[in-house]
Amino acid sequence: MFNHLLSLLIWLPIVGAIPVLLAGSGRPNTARWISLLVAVLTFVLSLFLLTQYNAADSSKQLGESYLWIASLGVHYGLAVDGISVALILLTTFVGILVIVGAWEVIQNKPHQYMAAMLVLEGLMIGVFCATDALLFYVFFEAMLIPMFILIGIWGGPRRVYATLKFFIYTFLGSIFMLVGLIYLYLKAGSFDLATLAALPLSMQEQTWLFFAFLAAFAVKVPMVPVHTWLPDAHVEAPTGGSVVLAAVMLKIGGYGFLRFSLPIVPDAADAYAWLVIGLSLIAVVYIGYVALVQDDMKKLVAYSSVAHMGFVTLGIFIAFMLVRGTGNADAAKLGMQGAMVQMISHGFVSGAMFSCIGVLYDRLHSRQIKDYGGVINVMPWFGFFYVLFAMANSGLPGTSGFVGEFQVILASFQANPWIALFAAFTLIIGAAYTLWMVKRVLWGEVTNPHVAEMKDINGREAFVLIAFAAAVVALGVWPQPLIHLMDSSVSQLVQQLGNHKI
Amino acid sequence: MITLSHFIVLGAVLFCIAVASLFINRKNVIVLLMSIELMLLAVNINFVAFSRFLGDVAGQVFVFFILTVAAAETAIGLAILVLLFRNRSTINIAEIDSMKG
Amino acid sequence: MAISTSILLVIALAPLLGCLLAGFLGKFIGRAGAHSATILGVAISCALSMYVLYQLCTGAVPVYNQNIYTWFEIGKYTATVGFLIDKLSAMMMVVVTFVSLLVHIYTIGYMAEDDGYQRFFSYISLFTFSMLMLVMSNNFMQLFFGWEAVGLVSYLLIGFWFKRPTAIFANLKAFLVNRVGDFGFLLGIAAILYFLGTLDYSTAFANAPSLVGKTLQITQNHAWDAATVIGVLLFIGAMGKSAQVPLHVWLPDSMEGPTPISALIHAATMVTAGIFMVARMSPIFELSEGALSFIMVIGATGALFTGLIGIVQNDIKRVVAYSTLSQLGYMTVALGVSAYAGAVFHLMTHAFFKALLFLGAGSVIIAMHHEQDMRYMGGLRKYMPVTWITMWIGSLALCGVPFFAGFYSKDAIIEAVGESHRWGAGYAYACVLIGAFVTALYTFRQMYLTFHGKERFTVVADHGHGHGEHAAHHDAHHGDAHHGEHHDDAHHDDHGHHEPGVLHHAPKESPWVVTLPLVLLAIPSIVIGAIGAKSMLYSGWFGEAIHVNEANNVLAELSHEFHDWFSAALHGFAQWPFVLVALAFAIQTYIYLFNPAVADKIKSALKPLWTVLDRKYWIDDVYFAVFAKGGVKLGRALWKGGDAAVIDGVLVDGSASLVQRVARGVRALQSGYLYHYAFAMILGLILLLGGYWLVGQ
Amino acid sequence: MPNLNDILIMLPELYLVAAACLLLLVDAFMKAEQPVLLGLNGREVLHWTSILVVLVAIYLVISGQPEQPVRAFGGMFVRDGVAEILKVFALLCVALIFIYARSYLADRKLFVGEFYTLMIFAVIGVMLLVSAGNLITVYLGLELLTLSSYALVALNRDSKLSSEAAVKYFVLGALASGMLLYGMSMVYGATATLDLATLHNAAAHTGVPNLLLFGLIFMIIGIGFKLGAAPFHMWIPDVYQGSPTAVTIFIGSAPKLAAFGMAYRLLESGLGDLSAHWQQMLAALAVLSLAIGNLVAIVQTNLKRLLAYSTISHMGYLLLGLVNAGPEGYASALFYAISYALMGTAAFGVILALARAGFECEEIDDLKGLNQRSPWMAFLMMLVMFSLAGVPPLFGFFAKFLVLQSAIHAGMLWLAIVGAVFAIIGLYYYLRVVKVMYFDAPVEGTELKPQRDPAMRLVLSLNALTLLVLGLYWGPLLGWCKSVFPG
Repeated sequence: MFNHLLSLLIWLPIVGAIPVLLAGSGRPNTARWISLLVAVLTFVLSLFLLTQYNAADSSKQLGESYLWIASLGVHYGLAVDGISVALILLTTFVGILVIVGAWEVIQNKPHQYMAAMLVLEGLMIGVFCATDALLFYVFFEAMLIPMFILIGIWGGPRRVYATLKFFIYTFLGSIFMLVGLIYLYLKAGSFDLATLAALPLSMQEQTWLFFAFLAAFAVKVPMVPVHTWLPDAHVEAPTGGSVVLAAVMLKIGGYGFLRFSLPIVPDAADAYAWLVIGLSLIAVVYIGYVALVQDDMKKLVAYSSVAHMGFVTLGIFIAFMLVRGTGNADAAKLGMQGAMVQMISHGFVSGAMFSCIGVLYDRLHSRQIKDYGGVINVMPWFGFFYVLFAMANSGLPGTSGFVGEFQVILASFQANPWIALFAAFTLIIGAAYTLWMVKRVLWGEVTNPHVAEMKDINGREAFVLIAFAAAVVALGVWPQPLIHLMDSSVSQLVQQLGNHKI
Repeated sequence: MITLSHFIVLGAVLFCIAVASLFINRKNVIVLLMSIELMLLAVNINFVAFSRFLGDVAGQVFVFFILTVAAAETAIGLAILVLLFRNRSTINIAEIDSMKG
Repeated sequence: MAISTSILLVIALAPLLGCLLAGFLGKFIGRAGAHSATILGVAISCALSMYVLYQLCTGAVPVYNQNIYTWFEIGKYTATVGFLIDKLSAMMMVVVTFVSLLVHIYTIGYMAEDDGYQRFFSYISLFTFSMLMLVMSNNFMQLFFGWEAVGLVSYLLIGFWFKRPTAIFANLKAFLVNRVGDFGFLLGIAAILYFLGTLDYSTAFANAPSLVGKTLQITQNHAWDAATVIGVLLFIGAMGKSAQVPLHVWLPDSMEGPTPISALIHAATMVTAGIFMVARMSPIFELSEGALSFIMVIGATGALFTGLIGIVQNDIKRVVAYSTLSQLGYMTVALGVSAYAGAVFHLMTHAFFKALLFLGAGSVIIAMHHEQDMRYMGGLRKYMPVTWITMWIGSLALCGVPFFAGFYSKDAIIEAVGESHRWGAGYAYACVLIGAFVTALYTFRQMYLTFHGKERFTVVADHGHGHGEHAAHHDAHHGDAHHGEHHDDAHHDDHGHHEPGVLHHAPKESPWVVTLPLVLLAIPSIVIGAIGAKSMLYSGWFGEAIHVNEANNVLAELSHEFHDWFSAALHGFAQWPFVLVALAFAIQTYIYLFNPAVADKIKSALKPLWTVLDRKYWIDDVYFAVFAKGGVKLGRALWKGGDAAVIDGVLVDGSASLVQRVARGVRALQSGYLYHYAFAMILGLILLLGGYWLVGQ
Repeated sequence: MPNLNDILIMLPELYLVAAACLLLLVDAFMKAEQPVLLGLNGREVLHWTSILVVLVAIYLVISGQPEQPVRAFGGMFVRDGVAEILKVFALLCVALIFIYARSYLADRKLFVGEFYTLMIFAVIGVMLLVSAGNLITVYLGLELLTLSSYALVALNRDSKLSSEAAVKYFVLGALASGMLLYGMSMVYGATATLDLATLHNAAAHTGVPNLLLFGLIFMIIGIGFKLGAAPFHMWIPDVYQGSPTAVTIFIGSAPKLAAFGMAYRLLESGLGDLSAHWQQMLAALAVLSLAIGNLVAIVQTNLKRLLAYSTISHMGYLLLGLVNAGPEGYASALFYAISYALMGTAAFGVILALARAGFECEEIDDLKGLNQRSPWMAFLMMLVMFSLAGVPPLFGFFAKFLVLQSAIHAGMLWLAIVGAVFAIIGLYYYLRVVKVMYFDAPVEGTELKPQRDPAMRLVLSLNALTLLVLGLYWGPLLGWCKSVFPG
C-alpha cells in the first residue's frame, strides 16, 4: 500500500466522488456521509506520510513513476519532500473540515458540492506530489474546474462574474507557463522537474521563462497587481469554497515558485528578485490599506490573504538576496522556512476566518460588517474563536500567524533593513484592519434585531472551529515539528539557489 | 503565333471575370451558377493548354472529370435554387441575409 | 543546588491553568469556582516566586538560565522557550504575582455583580501568565511573545465591557498604538539577530561588545551605529508598552477597563514591561550614548508634560492614569541616565503605590455607584475611612514624601539625573524637578476633591415616586441594559447614563475583599523603599542582571552620599523635590479646603493653557485625524483608485470590454451577404498573393 | 491495368459504394412505416443496417491495412497509415452521427433513407480524398464530399434557413473548388504531372518556379475553405446554423478530418519541398482564424453559431500543427483533427439529444438550468466544453498542447503565444455555456430532458467520457498518430 501511497491519496478522493455523485440529490445524507468517510480516509492515509517520510533525507521520497505518454517520454511521476508532505497534510485536514462545514449548510444539490470538493482535494494533492511538469500542469489547471463549479453554483449574487474572473485570470497566467514548459521540454526532452532543474539555460531564456512562471504563480498566490480576482472570488464563493481557496489553492502559487522558478531559472529569479520582493512589500502595505476600508468581511479577509501571501513570496525571494548577496545560507533558510510556515499557517488561519464568516453568514445571510455589531452578546463561544483567529490573522505570537511572519522579517533584516521595515508594517496595518473588523462585528451593543436572534455555534460548527483553533495554537506554540519536517528539503532548495546556470 | 501564354492569359481573364461576377453580381443566383460554370471552363482551358504544350494527356483527362462533376454540381445547384425559391419566393441574393453576425 | 525547573514551570503555568478553568469551564464551575481556581493559581505562583526570590537573595542558588524546548531551529538560528531567573526577573515575578494576587482578591468585590465575572478572572490570570512569560524569558522571541500576549490581554480587558463604544474604541486604540511600538521592537530583535546572530539573551549580551564600531548601512553613503539602531528600535517597543511620549495616547483611554485591571495592567505591571526590558538589555543599551540620550529625553518629556495634563482631569481614574504616565517617564529617565537599578526600584515601589491608588480609586468608584467624576464627590473620608487613609499613604508615596516608598526611588532618580552629564541631562533634570511639583499638584487636588471638602453629590432614595423624570430615565436605562435584574450599584457599564451627582444609596466603605488589598498594598507603599533602597539602588543587588559601564554609573556616585534609609529620608526634607511638594501641598490645601472658587478663577485666567492641557496637546486629535481617518482615506483611495479603477477597471474589465468591442466589430464583417463572403475569399487570395509578392521582393 | 490487388486495396471504398447503392434500393422498396424485421419498421431497419455498414467498413479499413503504404490504380489511390487513421475516425463519426441523429430526424420528419445514403456517399468522398495519390482523386473525393454535403444541408426542404445555408455553401464551395482547380492547373503546368508522388519529385527537381507557387496559393485557398480557416471561413457560421443539427454535426466532424487529409496530401505528399513557402501562409491563416474564431464566438447567442466560430478557431490551432511541416507537426495536427472530430460530435450530440419537435435547443439560453433538469447531460456537455476550451485533464488540452509544441518546435514561438492568448479569450465563451447550464435557473415550463433513446444516451455518454479517458491516457493514440508519419 505504501508503494502507492501518493497515488492512493490523489485518487481516493477523486474516485470517492463517484459514489457521492451517484447518491444523487435524492439521498443527500448518503452523499454527505460517503464524502465524509472519503475525506476522513484520505486524512488518515495522509497521516501515514508522517511515518513513511524520512525527514532527515532531503531527497524526494515515496516516488512512483510510470511512463504516461511513451512517445513524449512524459511520466506519471509522483514523489514528495517535506514541503509537499506539509501541504498535503494541510489539504487533507482542510478537506474534512469543509465537508463538515458544509453539512447542512448546502441544501442545493449537496452531492454535487461534496463531489466537487473531493475532486478538488485529490487534484490539489496531485499538484503537491507531481514531479513531472506536465502532470503538475494538468493538476494545476484541472483544479479550476471544480472550483469554478463550486463558486458558480453555490456562490453569492455576483457569482458568475466572480467565477469567470477567477477562471480566466488563473488560466491567463498559467497558459504562459505552459508555453514556457513546452519550450523547456523541447530543450531538455523531458518534463521531469529534476532534469529541468539541471538544464543549462542562457540568461535570456531564463528571463523569459521566469516571467512565464511568474505569470502563472503570481496570479495564483496572488501577488499585486494580479490579485483582484481573489476578493471577488472569495466574496461570492460558498464558505467551503473560500476555505479551500484560501487555505490550499493560494499555496499552490507559492509552491510553484519553489518547484519551478527557483530551481529551473535561478539566475533570472535572482536578477528579478527585487521585483518580486517589491511586489510583496506592496502587497503588505498597499493591500493592508485596502483591506482596512472593506465593508464586506470576506473581502476584507481576502485582501488580508493577499497581504499575508506577500510574506510567502517575500520569504522565498529574499533567500536569493541572502544566498547570492550575503552568502548567508542559514538566513536564507530562515526566510524560506518562514515562507513555508506562513503558507501552512495562513492555510489554518484564513480557513478559520472564512469558516467564522460562514457561521455568521448562515445566520444572517449578510457579510456586510455594518449589519453586525455586538455579536459577542449573543454568541460568546463564537466570539472566542473569532477573536482567536483574528489575533492569529494579525500575527499574535502564540498563534501560527506569528511564526512565519517573524521568521521572514528576521531574515529580511539580514538582507536589507528597509525590506524588514516595510514587511514589519504588517504588525500595525494587519492588526488595524483585522481588529477594526472585530470591533465592528463582535463588540458593541446589538443594534440589528436579527443579530439578537442569532444562536451560538452548534456542535458541528464547533468541531470545525476547534480543529482550526487547535492547529493554529499548536503551530504557534511549537512550530519546530513542522520546521523539522521541511528542514532538509528547504536546505536543499537553498543550496540549489546558489547554483548558477550560466 | 499563339503561345501558351495566350491561353494562360485567356484562362486567367475568364477566371477573373467569373470570380468578379461572383461578388459584383448582387441580383440573381442563376448568374452565380453561370459564373461558376465559367470559372470551371477557365480552368479547363488552362488544363487543355498545358496538356497540349507539355505533351501530357493527363490534363485532358482531368478536364473530362471536371466537366462531369460540373454537370453534377449544376444539377445540385439548380435543385437548391428551386428549394430557395420555394421557401423564400426570391432568388435575389441581396435578400438572402437572414443569417449573419 | 539550583532553582528547580518544575517550580518555574508551575509558577508560569498555574495562572494559565486557572485561566483555562475559569474561561472554558466558567459556566460549569460557577463564580466561586472561577475565582477560587484563578486565585489559587496565582497564589501558588506568588508563593513560589517569593521562594525563588528568597533562594536567590540568600545566594543559595545560582542564576537559572535554561531552555525548556526548542521553538524552531533553522541552521544556526534557533529560537527557544526558556527561563532566565536572576534577581531582576525574580523581583519582577514577585511584584507581578503579588499585585496580581491582590487584584484577584479585590476583583471578587469589585466585579461581584458583573455578568462577565468568570471571564474577568480568566483574563487576569491569562495576563499573569503572559507577564510571567515576559519577565522570565531568556530570549527575545519569548520576550516578544509575552510582550504581545500582555498586549492581547490588555486589549481584551480594556474592552471588557464590550457594549460601551468608548471601551471598544479604547481597546482598539491601545492595541494599535502598542503595535506601533512592537513594530520597532520586532525590528530591534531582527537587528539583534543580524548583528549578534542569536536570539538568546546570554549569548547576545556576551557578544554585545562586538557591536562597537559596527554600522548599519541605511543609504548608499550613510550608516548608523549598530548599537544605537538596536537601542532605539528596542526602545520604540518600550515606548509603546510603557506609554512613552509620543505613543502614550492609549493609556488614559485604557481607563475604560474595569478598575482592577487599571491597577494591575495599566499601572503596576504591564506598562512597566518596557522599563524592565530596557533594564534587562542594559548590556546593549550601555553601548550607545545616543540611544540612552534619546531615552532620557523621551522619558523626561513624558514625566513633565503628561503630569501637567493630570492637573486638569476630573475623572478620578484618569488622574491616576496621567500620574502613571508621568511616573513611567521618571523610570525612563532613570534608564536614560544608566540608573537602571533606580528605574527598576521605582518600578517596584510604583507598582505597589500605584496599584494602591488605582484600587483605592476603584473602591471610591464602587462607593459612588460608578460615578468617576471627582466634581461630584467630596467629603468621602467619613464614609470610607480605610480607603481614605490607604489612598493618602499611596499619594504621599507617589509624591515622594520622605520615608514613604516613593521617596527613595524617585529621589534617587532625580539626583541621578542631576549627576548625569549625558546630552540632554539638563533638560531632563528640569523636567523631573518640575515634574515633582506637578505630581504633588494633581495628587493633592485629587485627594481633596475626593475625600475632603463639601459633599457635592446628593443621595436620592431609590423608590423614586415623585421623581418622575428620574424614574423614567431609570427605567429606560434598565430596559436597555442587559442585566436589568441587577441593582444600581452593579452598573459598571453605564456611568454615562447616570444623572451626575445623584446617588441612590449613601456611599459606604467597600467590603473586606476590597479593603484588604488596599491595606496589603499600603504596607509596602510605606516600607518597601526603606527596605530596598540601599541594597537595590546602591549595592549592586541585581548583580550581573544589570550592566552599567563604569563611566556611566551615576548611582555609584550617589552611593557615596547614601548611608542609611533614615538619614537619607531626613536629608530628603531639605531637598528641592520636597520643597516643591510642600509648596504644592500648601497651594492645593488653600484652594480646595479653604477657597474652592480660586480653582475656577485660575482656570479662567489661564484659559488658553487650560485648553492646551484639556485637549492633551491635541496629540490624540492629530493622531486620529492623520492615522485613523487618514489611513481610512488612503485605503479608500487606494482601493477605489488602484484596485477598482486601474487594475479592475482598466486592465481586467477594460480589456474584457475591449475584446467585446473588437468582437462586435469583427462580427459585423459577417454581413450575411453572399457577395461579401465571396469578396472575403478574394481578399484572402489577394492577401496571400500580396504576401508572397512581398516576400519575393 | 487495374488488377484484383488494386480492388482489394480499395475494398473499403468499393464496399461502401456498393452498400450505399444497396441501401438506396432497400429504402426505395421497403415500407417505411411497417414492421419489416424483428418488429422494427423499415426506417429502423435502414438505420441499423447503415450503422452496421459503417462498422463493417471500419473493420475492412483496419483489417486490410497493409504494413507498408501501397498504391493502386496507377498511383491514383494510396493506402497508408494516415489514410487509415482518418478513415477510421471519419467512419466512426458517421456511425456516431447515425446513432445521435435518429430521434432528431424522426421528430422533424427527416428520418428518410436519403440521409443515410448521402452520409455514406459523403464519407466515401472523405475516404477518397484522404487516400488520394493524384490531383484528380483529390478533386473527385472533394467533390463527392461537398456535393453530398450540399444536399444534406438542404435536407430539410421546408426550412428557409436550410435553403439559404445551402445556397451560400454551394456558391462559396464552388468558388473554392474553382480556385483549387485553378491552382491545380498551374501546378500541372509547372510540373507536367498530376500524380502527387511525381509532383513531389518534380518540385524537387525544377526548383520553385513562380507558376508553381502561384498554383500553391490557389490550392491553399481550397484547403483553407475546406478547413474553414479565416478568411475562407465565412460559410461556416451560416451553414452550421442553417443546417439541420443532424447535418451540422456531420459537417463539423468528418470533413475536418478530410480537410486535414487533403492538406496533408497536397502540401506534404505533393508540395512538401515548398514547405518554407506554405508554412508562412498557413501561419497567417492560423492567426486570422484564431482571432476571428475566438473573438466573434464571444458575442454569439446561438449555440450552433458559437460552435461554428469555435470550429474556426480550432482550425487555427490545427494549422499551428501543420506549420511545423515535419512528422511531429503532422502528428499533432492529426491528433488535433481527431480530438476536434470527437469533441464536435459530442457537442452536437448533446444538442441533438436535447432537441425536440419544435425545440431546436440551439440558443445558448436554451440550456439554462440543464444541471437542474438533466445533470448527466449537463455533465457531458461540461466535459465537452472544457475539452474544447483546452482545460486539462481533458482531451482537448493535450491536443492544444501538442500543436503549441509543434509550433514552438518549428521556431514559431510567437505563433504559439498568439495561440495561447486566444485560448484565453476562447475560454470565455465555453465557460459561458457551462455557466448557463450550471449557474442559471431553468426556464419555467421547459422540459429539457434528453431523448429516450438508450442507444444514443449510452453512446453519447461514451463519446463524452472518452474525452476524459483520452485526456488521462492519450499516449497510445498519439503513438498511433506519430507512427504513421515516418520521420
